[in-house]
Amino acid sequence: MKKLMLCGVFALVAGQAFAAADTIKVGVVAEMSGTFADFGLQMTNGAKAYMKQHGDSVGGRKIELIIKDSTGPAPEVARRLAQELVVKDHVDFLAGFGLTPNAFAVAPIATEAKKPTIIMNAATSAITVKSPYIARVSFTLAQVTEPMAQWAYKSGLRKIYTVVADYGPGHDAEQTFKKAFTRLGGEVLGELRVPLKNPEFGPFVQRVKDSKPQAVFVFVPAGELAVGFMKAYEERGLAKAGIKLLSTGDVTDDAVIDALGDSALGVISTHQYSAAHPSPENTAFLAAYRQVDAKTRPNFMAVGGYDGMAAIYEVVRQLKGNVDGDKAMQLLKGMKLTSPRGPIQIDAATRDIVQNVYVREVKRVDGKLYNVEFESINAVKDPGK
Amino acid sequence: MNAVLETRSLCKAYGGLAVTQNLNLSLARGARHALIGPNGAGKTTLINQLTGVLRPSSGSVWLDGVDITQMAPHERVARGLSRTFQINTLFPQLTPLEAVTNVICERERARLGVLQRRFFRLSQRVDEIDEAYALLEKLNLAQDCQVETRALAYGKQRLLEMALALAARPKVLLLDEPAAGVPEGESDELFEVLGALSSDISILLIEHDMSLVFRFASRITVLVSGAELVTGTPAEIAHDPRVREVYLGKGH
Amino acid sequence: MNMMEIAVTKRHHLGALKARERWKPAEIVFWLALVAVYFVFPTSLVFASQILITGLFALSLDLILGYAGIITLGHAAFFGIGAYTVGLLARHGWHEPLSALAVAGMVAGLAGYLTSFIVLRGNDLTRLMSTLGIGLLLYEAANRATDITGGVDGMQGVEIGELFGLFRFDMYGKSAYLYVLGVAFLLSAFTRALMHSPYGLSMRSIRENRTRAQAIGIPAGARLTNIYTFAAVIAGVAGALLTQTTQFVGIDVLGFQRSADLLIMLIIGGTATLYGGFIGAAAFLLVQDQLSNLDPRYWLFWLGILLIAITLYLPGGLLGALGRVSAAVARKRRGEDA
Amino acid sequence: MLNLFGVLFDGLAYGTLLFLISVGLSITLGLMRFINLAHGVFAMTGGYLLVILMAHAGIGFVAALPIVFCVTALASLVLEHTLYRPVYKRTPLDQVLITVGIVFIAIASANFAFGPGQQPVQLPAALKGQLDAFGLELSRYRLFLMAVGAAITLALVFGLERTRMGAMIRASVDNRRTAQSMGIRVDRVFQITFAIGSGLAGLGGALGVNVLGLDPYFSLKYLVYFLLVVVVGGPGSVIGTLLAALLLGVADTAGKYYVPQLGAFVIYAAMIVLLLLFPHGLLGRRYAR
Repeated sequence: MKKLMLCGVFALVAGQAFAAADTIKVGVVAEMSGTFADFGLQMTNGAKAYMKQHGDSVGGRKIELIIKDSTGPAPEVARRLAQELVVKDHVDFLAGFGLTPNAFAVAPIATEAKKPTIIMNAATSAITVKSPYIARVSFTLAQVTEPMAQWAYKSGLRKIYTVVADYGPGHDAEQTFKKAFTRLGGEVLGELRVPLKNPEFGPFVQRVKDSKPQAVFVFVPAGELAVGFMKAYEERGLAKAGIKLLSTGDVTDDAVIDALGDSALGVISTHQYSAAHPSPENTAFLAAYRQVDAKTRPNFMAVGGYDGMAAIYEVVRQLKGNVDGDKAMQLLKGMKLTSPRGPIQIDAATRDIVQNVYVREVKRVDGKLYNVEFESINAVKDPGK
Repeated sequence: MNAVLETRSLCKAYGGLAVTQNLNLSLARGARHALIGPNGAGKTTLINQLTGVLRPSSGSVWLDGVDITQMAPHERVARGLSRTFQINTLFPQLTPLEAVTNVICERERARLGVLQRRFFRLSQRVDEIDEAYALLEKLNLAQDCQVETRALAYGKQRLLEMALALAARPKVLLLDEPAAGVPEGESDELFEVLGALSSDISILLIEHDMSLVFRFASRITVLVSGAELVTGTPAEIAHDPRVREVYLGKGH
Repeated sequence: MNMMEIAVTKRHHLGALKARERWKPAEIVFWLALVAVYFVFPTSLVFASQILITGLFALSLDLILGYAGIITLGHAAFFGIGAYTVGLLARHGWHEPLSALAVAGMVAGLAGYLTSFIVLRGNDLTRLMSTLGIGLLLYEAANRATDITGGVDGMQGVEIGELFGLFRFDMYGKSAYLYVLGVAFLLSAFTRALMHSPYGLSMRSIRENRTRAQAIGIPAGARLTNIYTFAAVIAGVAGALLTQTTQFVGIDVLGFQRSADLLIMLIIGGTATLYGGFIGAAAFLLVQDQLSNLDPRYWLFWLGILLIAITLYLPGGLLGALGRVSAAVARKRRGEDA
Repeated sequence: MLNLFGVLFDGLAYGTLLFLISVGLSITLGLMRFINLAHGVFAMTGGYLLVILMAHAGIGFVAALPIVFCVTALASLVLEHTLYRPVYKRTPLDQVLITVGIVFIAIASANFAFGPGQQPVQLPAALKGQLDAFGLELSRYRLFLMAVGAAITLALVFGLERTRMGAMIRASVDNRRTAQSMGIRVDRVFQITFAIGSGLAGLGGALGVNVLGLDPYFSLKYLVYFLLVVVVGGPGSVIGTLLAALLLGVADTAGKYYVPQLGAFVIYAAMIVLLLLFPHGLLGRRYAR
């Protein structure tokens, strides 16, 4: 066993010397297996879609993706993988990070190794503060929650109940919504926090129904919890009782909407991306994505992966191939891109993303359910900072 | 009455079923007392109450004039009450030497410092090991002292049962059918060991092998469905009509 | 037999006991190999530290499962308590690693002592579930107390000071690896001494036959509580080491997945062998890493096949198999000598 | 006062679902003393089978259920014959290792075949929405669940207590050797017991998709809930498992409705308390492992 490892190391070292010259390596740390396997799949598919569309070389340098599986919310695994990518594989960029704890754990590595790190999904506001070498192209929770409160008040709703998943991001969404909505004069009837490992939503939804609010604002992570909530929402007949359902895009996420079924029709949500977004960039993105993976429907995480690669390509182009940590960060600050979701910019001061947040309603469009955007709040900064 | 082990109106019942009925047994110092009775007379349940494995429904157990009814099994051993088991209850993967040394180290626990007990190597406990080896020699198990217990012959395992009980240097020794399963010829070796036991150990012997009982015991108590039928010398018991009746089944 | 012969035979059995306790060549090679890793794999020291930490954590489970015979699915509770203790200390200005390590061990030990009364009741199954329940309750508490523990996002602002004021835990993990190796060796040697002492012998006798152990004067209940507390201390130290070397505390330190993986690693390595934990952890994590590099999405499939193969063809785990091989070799060699 | 009935109804319905999924594990664990952590795999297989039957083969929801039961039962026989039989006599640790291996393979295969996302299941109209019964809005699907649960409990209790097969099962568990000496083919009995248990799990999994959702990680994610119900109820006792499932179902639901801020604490705390009070399970036989 020992001898095998030994010659493995020498081969690696030798190999690197040769390849370092002309390949730009992007180390992607993403959740490829475990409960959050679809996070990793979407992000890496999005990145591959960009490379399929724009070729795998820029400024004369070949771009190579090295995908590592962080197996789920496992900070020490993410940190170890990042360290190996930097020390062994000599990557020029770090990217990925579907979950916040993994991003936090890698921040010290990014700082020490001066490696530009692109966050493609993790949504807690404090991430970009953790290291001057972190830039985010996905979104922050507060950024998509505040517009929902503003729209709710504007559309005449005054009494709202909030239901959030009981964990860090859930608490942030609850407080952001409550602060924004009450500042405008609205009233939050009650706040419910639902356990993360929660197979049964019935009683919570029943409690909401019994307090008869005009609408209920919901934030739960995409996937199983969203499906569970929607089923209970429909089963308890809240729609029939006239209680509107407002949520962030996570609940009616493109990849999960089929599993929700017709119960999701009419749900109003705010998010930065919908597959039904009418723009040539989006159509091109969807076509490129289908070439990479025809089975799954791309969602906001795929766009995170796609725009992450766009930012990396732009940096490599401007630096003409020799990537240096500090120069790359200078370019990333203030960088403007036209993304499939619409115009986006990386804020020069906070290195966080500034983007349009759309208000959408779930409708059936030629046989499939989509979040159809009907209003846009432009250039929203992250209120969380 | 200098009874070293005594029960006072001991009762044990599982719901309606009375297994020990108002038993006042007393074991004199240095006695060779046998307890006999048909199967299901509650002999093993009695031993479990004496050793603390079972809590009696009422009544009390006294050792050397101290009430040990509520005491945990290991404390009773420390006070000198030791037992063997009817079915071999040994440590399969330990060797006889390790098992007996273990008992002696546990007995000397108070004398050893915490460090000696916890961190010094077992092989440094030379006195305990030698005492163990000597005891095994006495029970002619010396030549097998390094063999794993599970590999020992049944007869030898019966002797090891005895060795483990004796290693605790008991004042009172409860023998639960020591000859159980030992073929006729081989019980002499066992009898020899019993005979050689020093007189300051009081022994309560539970046994079916009447030849062993009448050769060994100086007093006999007959137990029938948990109650004491009669206690007396071997001669009295041999001629007592009630005993013959109970054993030969003509009785009530 | 005259005096001389008695002396000789008596010393013989003492020799056999001594032989069991002496440091075997395989053990020495094991620890030297770990030191060699520092020089041979300079770029993989972070991974090596994590394997060592998991091995130490598995050693603590071995004490409970291998030596005391208690099946537990919630051992991550103590690992997590150790990790969070160091994290909280660091957040409130206590940066010195060694003292924080000691505090973490004690806090975890206290938690072990308190929960041992719940855990030592009932049979194997109820014990499995009560340990699992305790683990899940702690996980929920950590998730709920977001302002203290940072909840699911993990604890931020964990700065660990230099070891002895000299060695910083940097990205390359050089000083971190030696620190972890030192602590792991000390605790392993400590446990090894414990297991070869009269106390260790009493633990083995409790596992072999608890009824008889009590009947020869061993306070089995107190002894099991004692070993459970000591195992909790080691688990707490392992958790603390992870926090100190990754300078971060994620809520997964308390997760059910960590306890479940640990149980699998120990079974793979072989229980009640002191080194089964380290071997099992190394094998499991190395194979998992290689497989996930080859196939990031479906490596679990190959790992599953490996587990089944080990169960069917390598009973007693790797060390069990190694034991049988070396015994066979020894028999063959003895066969040739006779 | 009204919502007390509502909570009770939800609790009982959720408890019934937990019972359906766990009773198979109670049988394998209690009657056969086999630690089958892969029990969730049969539930997951049942769920995915339902999805395939409904989506691709166009079979109705209710019609698909018996098919799911039979196919899962047969599939489990294959697994029992190949992987479980060699480990029956092995230590509990070996049983844990091999069953966890099976869980890992199932997760990866489901992920490969169906992708990591949630599986949509369209309920028939009759089982959707709510039914107004004496002022209470009762969900039709939960009523259906309770009906199926009651039917299966009766069938199991009747089967175990009254039929010859049930007697043979109980005999071969109480004393394997004596049962064999009486001419009962114990291996055959265990096979049938195992198949019934796994079939029920498949059925429970299929019925649970609408409430618990279905993704490749199902068998590991809900493993805790199966074990919890079986151990608290007392392995091997069908009534015990039902009692525990209903008790924990109501406790969890009431906890979520009345003291939502306690969230998941309720069900775990309830479990530990019940385990302390009944170390061998509510109705568990006092067999010491």
